[in-house]
Amino acid sequence: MSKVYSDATAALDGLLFDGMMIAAGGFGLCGIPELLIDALRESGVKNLRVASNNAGVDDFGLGLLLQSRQIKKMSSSYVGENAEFMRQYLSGELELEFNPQGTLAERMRAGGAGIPAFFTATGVGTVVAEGKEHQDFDGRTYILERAINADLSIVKAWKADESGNLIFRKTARNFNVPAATCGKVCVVEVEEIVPVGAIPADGIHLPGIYVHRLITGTHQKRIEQRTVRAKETA
Amino acid sequence: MSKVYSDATAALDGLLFDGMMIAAGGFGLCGIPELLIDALRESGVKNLRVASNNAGVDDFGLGLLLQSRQIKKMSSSYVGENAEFMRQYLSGELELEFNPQGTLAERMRAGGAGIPAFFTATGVGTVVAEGKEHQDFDGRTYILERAINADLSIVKAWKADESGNLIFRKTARNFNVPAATCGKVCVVEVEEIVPVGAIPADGIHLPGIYVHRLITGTHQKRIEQRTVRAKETA
Amino acid sequence: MSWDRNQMAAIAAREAQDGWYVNLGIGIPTLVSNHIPPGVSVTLQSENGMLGMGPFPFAGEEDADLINAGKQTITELPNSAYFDSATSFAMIRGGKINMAILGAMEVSEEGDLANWMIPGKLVKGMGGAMDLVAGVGRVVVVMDHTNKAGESKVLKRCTLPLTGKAVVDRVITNLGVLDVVPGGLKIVELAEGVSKEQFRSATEAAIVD
Amino acid sequence: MSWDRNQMAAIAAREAQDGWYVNLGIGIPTLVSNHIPPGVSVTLQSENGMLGMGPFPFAGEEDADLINAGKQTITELPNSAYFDSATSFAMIRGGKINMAILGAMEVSEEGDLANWMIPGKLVKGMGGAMDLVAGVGRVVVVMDHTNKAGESKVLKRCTLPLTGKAVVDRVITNLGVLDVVPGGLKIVELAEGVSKEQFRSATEAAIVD
Repeated sequence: MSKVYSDATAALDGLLFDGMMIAAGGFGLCGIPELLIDALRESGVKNLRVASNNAGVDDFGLGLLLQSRQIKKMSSSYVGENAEFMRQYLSGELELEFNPQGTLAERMRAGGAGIPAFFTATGVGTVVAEGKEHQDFDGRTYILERAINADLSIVKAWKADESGNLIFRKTARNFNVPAATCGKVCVVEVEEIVPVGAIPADGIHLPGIYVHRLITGTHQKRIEQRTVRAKETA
Repeated sequence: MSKVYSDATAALDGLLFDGMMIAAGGFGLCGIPELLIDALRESGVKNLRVASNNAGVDDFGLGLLLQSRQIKKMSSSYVGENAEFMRQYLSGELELEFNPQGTLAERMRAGGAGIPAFFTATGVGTVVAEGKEHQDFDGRTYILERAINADLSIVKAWKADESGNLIFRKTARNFNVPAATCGKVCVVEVEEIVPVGAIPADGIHLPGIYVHRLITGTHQKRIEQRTVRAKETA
Repeated sequence: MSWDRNQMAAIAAREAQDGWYVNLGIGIPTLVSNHIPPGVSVTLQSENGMLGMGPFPFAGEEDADLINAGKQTITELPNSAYFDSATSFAMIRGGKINMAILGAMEVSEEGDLANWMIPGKLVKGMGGAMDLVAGVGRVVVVMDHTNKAGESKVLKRCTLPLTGKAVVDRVITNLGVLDVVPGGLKIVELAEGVSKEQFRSATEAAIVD
Repeated sequence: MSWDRNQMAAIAAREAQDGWYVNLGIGIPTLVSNHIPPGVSVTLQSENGMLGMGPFPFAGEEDADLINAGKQTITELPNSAYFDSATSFAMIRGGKINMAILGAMEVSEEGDLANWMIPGKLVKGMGGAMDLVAGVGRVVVVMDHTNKAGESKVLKRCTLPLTGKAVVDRVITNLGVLDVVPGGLKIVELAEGVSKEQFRSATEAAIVD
């Protein structure tokens, strides 16, 4: 039973339905599942609820699904780079659930780990805590946060072997790991698929058990803020 | 500020007190912090509470601290290999808190992750659930489990760089990662200390931020059950 | 007149579907890996932190750093991956393992399982069994139908401390195969030479048709 | 008559102790890394999944896979380690980071911090700020003492939505350094040429001696 599909559209075949919940990896434009996002746009699937730390920029990443009005609700921690997002949100077209970044990551991890809810001190005394169960442990107050369970996880890794074992590259790992674990089905795009055995068993970042479908393709890998330093001359 | 100490006794200096709580890595005799356990025995520290999946065997690993009656309470999932353990427990000399293995690992991870408590379905309807808060989420019943926070973590890794970045080898990783995270101070023994930069940044299993003190030394690495298969002849 | 250990393991092995991730308990369940049908690729999880568990090593090639959950020396396979215990049980609790095949002391007609403790006698601990039965998609029990005294281990209600409540999907014994269904247990298959009457008389639990 | 951005960063840099792991926010806090005293080795965490954050790359050496929490291209150091976001915030929430140095819109005399939202105006999100202030051992705020209208940003009570309640340990502004103590704020140091009277008049919060 091969996990490898020909392209993003083939890999999403049969998995999409209007109103579905999607967990997406990536931080800013780093490590985002760009091929799968493009295929989601082409599919026309509607009223998506998306858990993703960021919302892309206007013309790349999840911004494309905002542009096409395919997203109904975002659960994110920071959306400052996306003007269209702000416009849709402020006009009431888009629902937004702000999560502290660590709470968002942990909610995804909890969803993947069979933990329906956990307590955290993050957000206590802020709007984030409103309406949530509060409980004291050892003299400190915590709030109860619920797990995120998605219908589909979309993830970008660096390399995969054919059994789905993944490695990520540098800070492109980010939300891809927790997002991969919390979906009923997890579809992964990589820059290269290597034979089984090519990734050492001690070097695997996410085991293939989390990966149901796999594609490879050419990635743009856009840089959001190109910051450099001057080369000092000797 | 170097993290590297000359030996296990030096690395534990100033950290030990009677009645303290220790989280120990290892599964069976695989990946246990044997040098640190020996040093704990020599230190004579008493009334220890120890969270460790297993209790070693009579003459190796934590079994040595049972033999010397330095342990007052064990939090474990399986102690079947240790006759002295059973004797002390059945005679009432030793307190025992049985944890499902995954609950024990998650309690340690939670302690290290600033999560004081989490819900799990593991153990619902069993003795493990007695006295614990029950709550339903989406129609299923879960129990609330508390984090483990230790005064000291003792951990065995394969290699460390001088900044404390760790890699483990094969199934010797086991509880060493969650145990390392839940202690106020974490002391690690490795087979080899390598220069900073020798472990690729994408290949680190546990970053040095979790490691406060580091030693190297010769490990016995005993095998508990030597199982082999016959070599088929051609 | 009844299945032996290897036959029970072979019956259990038929449960496995191509591409599944499976956790095998100690005892007869361990034998299941020898009977996986050709064309069915199964990845074995060892809950101490490994996917892709291989067979025992050749003598002289044992590695102290490579053991299974039964603390036996094993080997790795090309698709193997290692991870820590928190990750391993996140996987188990999170329902990523398709099936667990476990031994048992007792099973009840409601799918309760007891396989970790005999009060006052054995104090070993539940290990990962409670996590497995709570988290894994399909739980199959393989055990002898009766104890040494000839008493049924397939009960109306378990007498021993439970590992999990209403967690067992299927029971494979030396006498046959039972599914846990509403109202009791349903016979799926009888071992060669075992009659329905023999089977019922060896079973305390309610059998529904 | 008051500190500039680099002077504030230099004052903040004195907070760092040898061997510490530190998270720096966007803006003036980012400049702190240029002022760490010699002999003090500090490892910078970037909450998107990195310890051992290095400086910006040379032109032409930017790597799309290597950015900081402000989405800027950066470099790695010999001691760098990468990890995922759940692990990164486990580290933050679990108190493993010794200090966070953050910018702010408002700070209250009880150590409340507001730095993420202006209702109806800015909808960017809190990012990792709420996690940092809740989890990190020592929280130092670096900001201008007053806003563009000359109104104090060091308040009796924050007017903006909070990032955290009673989370700030020290405030470094262009006018001086304040510690959050029982009953209010205590002056630790005044910028050159700033009198206690000037400082008090620029501060709405209660100052205790």
